[in-house]
Amino acid sequence: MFDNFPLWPVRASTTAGSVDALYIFLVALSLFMSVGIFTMICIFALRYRRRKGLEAEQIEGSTLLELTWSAIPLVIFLFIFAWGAVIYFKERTAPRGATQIYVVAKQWMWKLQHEEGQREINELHVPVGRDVEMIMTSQDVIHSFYVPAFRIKQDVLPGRYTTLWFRPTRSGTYQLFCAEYCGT
Amino acid sequence: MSDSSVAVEHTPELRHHFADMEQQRNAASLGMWLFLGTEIMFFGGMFCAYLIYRLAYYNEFAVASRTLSLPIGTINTAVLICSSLTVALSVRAAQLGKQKLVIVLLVLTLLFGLAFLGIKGYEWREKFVEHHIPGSSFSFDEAMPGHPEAKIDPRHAQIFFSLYFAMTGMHALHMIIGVGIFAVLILMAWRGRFTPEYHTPVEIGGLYWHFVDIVWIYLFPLLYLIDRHK
Amino acid sequence: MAEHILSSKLYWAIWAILICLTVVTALVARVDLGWFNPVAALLIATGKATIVVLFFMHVKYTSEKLTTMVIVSALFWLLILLALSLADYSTRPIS
Amino acid sequence: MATAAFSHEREHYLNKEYGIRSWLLTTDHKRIALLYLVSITFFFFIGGFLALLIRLELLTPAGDLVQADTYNKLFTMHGQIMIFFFLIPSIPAVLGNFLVPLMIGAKDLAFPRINLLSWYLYMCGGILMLHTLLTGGVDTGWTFYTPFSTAFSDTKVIEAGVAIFINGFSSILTGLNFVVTIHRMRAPGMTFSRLPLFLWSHYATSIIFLLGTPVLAITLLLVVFERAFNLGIFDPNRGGDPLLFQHLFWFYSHPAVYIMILPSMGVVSEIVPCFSRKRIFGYSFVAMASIGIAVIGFLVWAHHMFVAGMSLYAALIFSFLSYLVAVPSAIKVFNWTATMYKGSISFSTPMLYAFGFIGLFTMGGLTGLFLAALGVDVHVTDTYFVIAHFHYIMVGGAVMGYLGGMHFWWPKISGRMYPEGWGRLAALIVFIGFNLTFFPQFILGYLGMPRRYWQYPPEFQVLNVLSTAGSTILAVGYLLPMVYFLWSMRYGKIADDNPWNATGLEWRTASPPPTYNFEETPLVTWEAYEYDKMTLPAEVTLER
Repeated sequence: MFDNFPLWPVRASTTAGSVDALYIFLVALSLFMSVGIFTMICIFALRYRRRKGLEAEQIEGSTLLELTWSAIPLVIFLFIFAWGAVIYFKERTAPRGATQIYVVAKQWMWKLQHEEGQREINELHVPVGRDVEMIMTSQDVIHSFYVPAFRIKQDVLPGRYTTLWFRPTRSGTYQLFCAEYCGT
Repeated sequence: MSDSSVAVEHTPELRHHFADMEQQRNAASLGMWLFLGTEIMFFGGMFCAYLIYRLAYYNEFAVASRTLSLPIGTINTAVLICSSLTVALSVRAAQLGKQKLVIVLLVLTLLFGLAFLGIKGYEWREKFVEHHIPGSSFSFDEAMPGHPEAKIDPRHAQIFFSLYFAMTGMHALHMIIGVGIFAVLILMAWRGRFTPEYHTPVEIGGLYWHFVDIVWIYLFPLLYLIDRHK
Repeated sequence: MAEHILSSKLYWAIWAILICLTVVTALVARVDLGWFNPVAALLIATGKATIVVLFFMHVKYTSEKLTTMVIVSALFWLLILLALSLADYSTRPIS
Repeated sequence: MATAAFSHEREHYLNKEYGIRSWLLTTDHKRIALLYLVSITFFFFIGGFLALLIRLELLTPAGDLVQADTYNKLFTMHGQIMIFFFLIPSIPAVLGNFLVPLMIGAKDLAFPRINLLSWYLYMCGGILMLHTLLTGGVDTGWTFYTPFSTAFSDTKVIEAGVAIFINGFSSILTGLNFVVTIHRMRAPGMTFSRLPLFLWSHYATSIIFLLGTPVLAITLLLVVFERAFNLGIFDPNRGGDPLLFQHLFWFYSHPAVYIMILPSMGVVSEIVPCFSRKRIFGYSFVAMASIGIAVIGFLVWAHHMFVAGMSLYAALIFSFLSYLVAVPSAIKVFNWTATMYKGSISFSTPMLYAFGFIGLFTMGGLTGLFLAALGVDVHVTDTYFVIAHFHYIMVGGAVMGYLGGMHFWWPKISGRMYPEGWGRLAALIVFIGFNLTFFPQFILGYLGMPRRYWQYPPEFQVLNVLSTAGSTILAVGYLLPMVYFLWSMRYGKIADDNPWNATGLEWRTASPPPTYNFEETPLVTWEAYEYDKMTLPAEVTLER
C-alpha cells in the first residue's frame, strides 16, 4: 500500500538509517504529546462544558506542577539535542580515505570532477559501499547539494569550500536537488 | 496630589491624555531612552560586521586605517565633545530659565555640528580623490607592513572602506537629523517656549545629541586607530 | 521639580576630561603595546562614553532604575549579537 | 455605565466626528487601530491571492500556469507582504493599539501622534511594496539572501528593501509606544502583577520590536547600499562573507516569528479564562514565559543555517539553545489546558479559535523540535517540511489567534455582535482548510520536495493536489469573517458593554468606548482574571 504513498524516501546511504531512526522517534514523541494534549482538551471541554448547576472551580496554579512540566520536556529536549548532534557530527566529519569529488556549482548546473579526472555534468556516478567526499564551491550564488535518498544536504558557497560525505548502500538512480534558491 | 502639580495641570504644554507634567516628562524621557536602545542595535549590526572582518583581515584593515588622517579624526572628536558640552549647558540654562543663554548655546551646538559635518565632508572628498571609494574605480596600492614586496589584497581593503563609509555615513546622517532637531529647538527657544517647568524638548534633543556623540567616540578608535604605531 | 541641576563647573570639568582622554587615546595608539593597543582604545572609549552617559545625560542623577535597565539591556543584546556571531566565526575552519 | 438603550445617542469614538479628515488626522488610538485593520486586511488578501496562485501552479508537476520567473516573484512577494505587512503588524497594530490603553485604564497611548506616524510609515512602506509588486516584483525570496540579492537578481530589490526598511520604523515606533504606555500610563492600582497576560505578551513583543528590528533595518540598508553604491560588505568576490548577511538577517527574522506568535498567545490567554470562567492557571508562569520567549528567542537565530556552511561547534550551540526556547512555549500550552480543568466551558466562536490555536500551535511547536535536531534538520531544511512547520506557527498559530481576538473584541470595537452561527462555521472551515493545506506538506518535505520549486517530480503530485484543495477551503474560511463583520456593523445585534462577562478593564467602559476611553480614571482593586467574582447573567449561563 505504501508503494504508492510513501512516507519517506528510499534509504540509500549509511546516514539515511540513522536520520530516519531519530525522525521516527520524533514522530512518535509528537504523536504522544499532541494526542495527550488534544485528549485532555477534549475531555475537559466535554466534561466541564457549560450547563446548569455546574460552577467553575477556581484553581490558582501549582508551582510544583509548573516545575514538573518544565523539567520533563527539558530533559526530553536535551536528549533529542544530543541524539541529533551525534548524527550531525558524523554527517559532517568525512571518514579517512574517502574518494574525493570536486564540485563546482553555477546557475543551473553542477560540474563534478572525480579524483581520477573524469568529469560529469548534472549527474554523478558513484559505486555502492564506498565513502565519497564532495568538496564544493560555487561560481555565482549560493546553491545547495541535496540528495533526499541519502538524507544529506550542504549549501555550496561562492568564495569558499564546503564539504559533504556519504556512503551509498543501495544501487539506483536518485534525485539530486539544489535546495537553496538560486534564481531563474 | 501636591499643590505644585495642581498648578502645573493648567500649563498649555500638558497634553490631554497625561495626568500631570511629571508623567508627561517621564514618558518622553523613557521614550527617548528606548529609542536610543534601538539605535544601539542599529549601529550594532555594523559593529558586528566590522568585528568579523577586522578579525579576518586584520593587516589590510590596519594599512587601510592608516590612510585616514589622525589629526582630522582627533579634531573632529574634539568638535563633537565641545558640542556635547554646549548641549549639556543649554539644558542647564533651560532648567534655570535663562532663555537667552539657551538660544546662544543651542546655536553654538548647531555650529559645532555643522563644523563636524564640514570636516567629515572634506575627508570624504579626499577619499574620492584617492580612489578609496568602493566600486569599480577603487584602487589601493599599498604593501604589507614589514614586507615591502608583498602587496595587500585591495579587495579586503575595500571591505574596510565599505564599512568606513557605511558607519561614518550612517553617523553623518544622524548628525544631519540632529542638526534639524536643533534648528527646531532654536526656533522654539526663540519663541520663548521653554521655562524651568517645561523644557522637555531640549532635554530629549540633548539625549539624542549625546548619543550620536557616543557613537563617534567608538567610531574614532575603531576606524582611525588600528595599529597606528607602525 | 525633581530635577537635579548640576553646576556648570562640573560640566566644564567633564568636558576637560573628555578632551584629555581623546588626546590620550590618539597618543597611546602611537605606542606599540601589542594586543593591548585595541584593548586600551576600547577601554578609553568606554570610559568616555560612560562619563557622557552619567553626567551629560544625567543618568547618575536620575532616581530611575528603568533608564539604567534600558541601557543595560540594549548593551546586553548587542553582546548577544557579537558573541554568538563570533561563536561561528571563531570556530570555522579557514579555507 | 451606559445601558444598551442609550447607546444609540451616546457619543463614542466612532460617531464623535465624521469625514475623511477626522480619520486620517486622528490621534485616537482606537481609530488608528481601525485604520490598521483596514490596511492590514487589504494586504492580507493580496498576500492570500498570491498564495492561491502559488498553490494553483503546484497543482500539476509541470510548470504550466506561470513562468519560472513569475513563480519566483510570486512566492517572494507572498512572503514579504504576509510577513512584513500582515503578520508582524496584525495583532499588535490592530488589537494592541485598540486595547493597550483600554486594558490599563489610560486615555490613550503615551505618544498619540507618533502612533499616527507609525501608521503613515506603514502605509508608505506598503504602497512602495505594492508599487514594487505591480511594476515587476522581486525574485530573491523573502530572505534576500546575498550574493543573489546584491549581485545577480535584476529585479526591484532596492525598492522592496526600502519598503521593508520604512515599515520597520513603523514597528519600532509601535513597540516604543507600548513599552512607554505600559510603564507610565497605568491607572492607579494596575500593578504589573495585575496586568492582563495580553499586555505581558505585548510587552515581550515590543522588546523584540525595539531590539531586533533595527538590526534588520541596517542589514537591508547594507544590501541596498551594496546594490546602489557598490559597497562590498557581503560580496564574496571581494572577500565578503554571504553568511554574515544570514547571521544579521536571522538575528531579527527568527525573533520576528515570536513577534507573530506572542501576541496571539496573549489573545488566547484572555479567551481561555473567559470562556472557562476560571482564573488562568499559573499567571506568573505564563507571564514570565512570554518574557522568556522574547529573550531566549534572540539566542537561537542560526538554527536557520545548519547546512549553510556555519561552523560545526556553532551549530551545536545554536541547536542546544533552540531547545531551551521550546520550554516556555510548552509551559504555556500546559497552562491553557490546565485552565480548562474544572471550568465551565462555552463553545463560543473565540473559544473555538483558541482551541484551534492550541492544537495547531502544539503541532507547529513539536515539528520545530525536528528542525532543531541537527541530524534531521539537514534532511528537512529548505524543504516543504519547513514550509509546513512555519505555516503551522504563523498561520495556524498567529492568524488563529488574530481571528479569535477579532471575534472576542469585535463587540467592543464596533458595538455590535457578529452572527454566532456563522462565526462557528468559519472557525471550523478555517481549521479544516488549514490542516488540509499544510499537513500534506510535512510528508512532502520529508520525501524531499525542496521549497521554492515551480516544477516537481510527478510522485509528489497527490500530496500537492490535497494541499491546493485545502487552500481553497481556507480562502473561503478567511473570506467569511470579513463578510459577516462588515454585515454586523449595520445589522448586528447591539452589543452590551460586557457581552462575555469578562474581567478586563476594557469591558468596564461602554461599547464602543468614548473617545477618552473612560468617563473617569478607573481605580483597579482586583487581580487579573477574577472570574470567581464575576457572575454570569442568566442568558449566558443557559447557553448550551
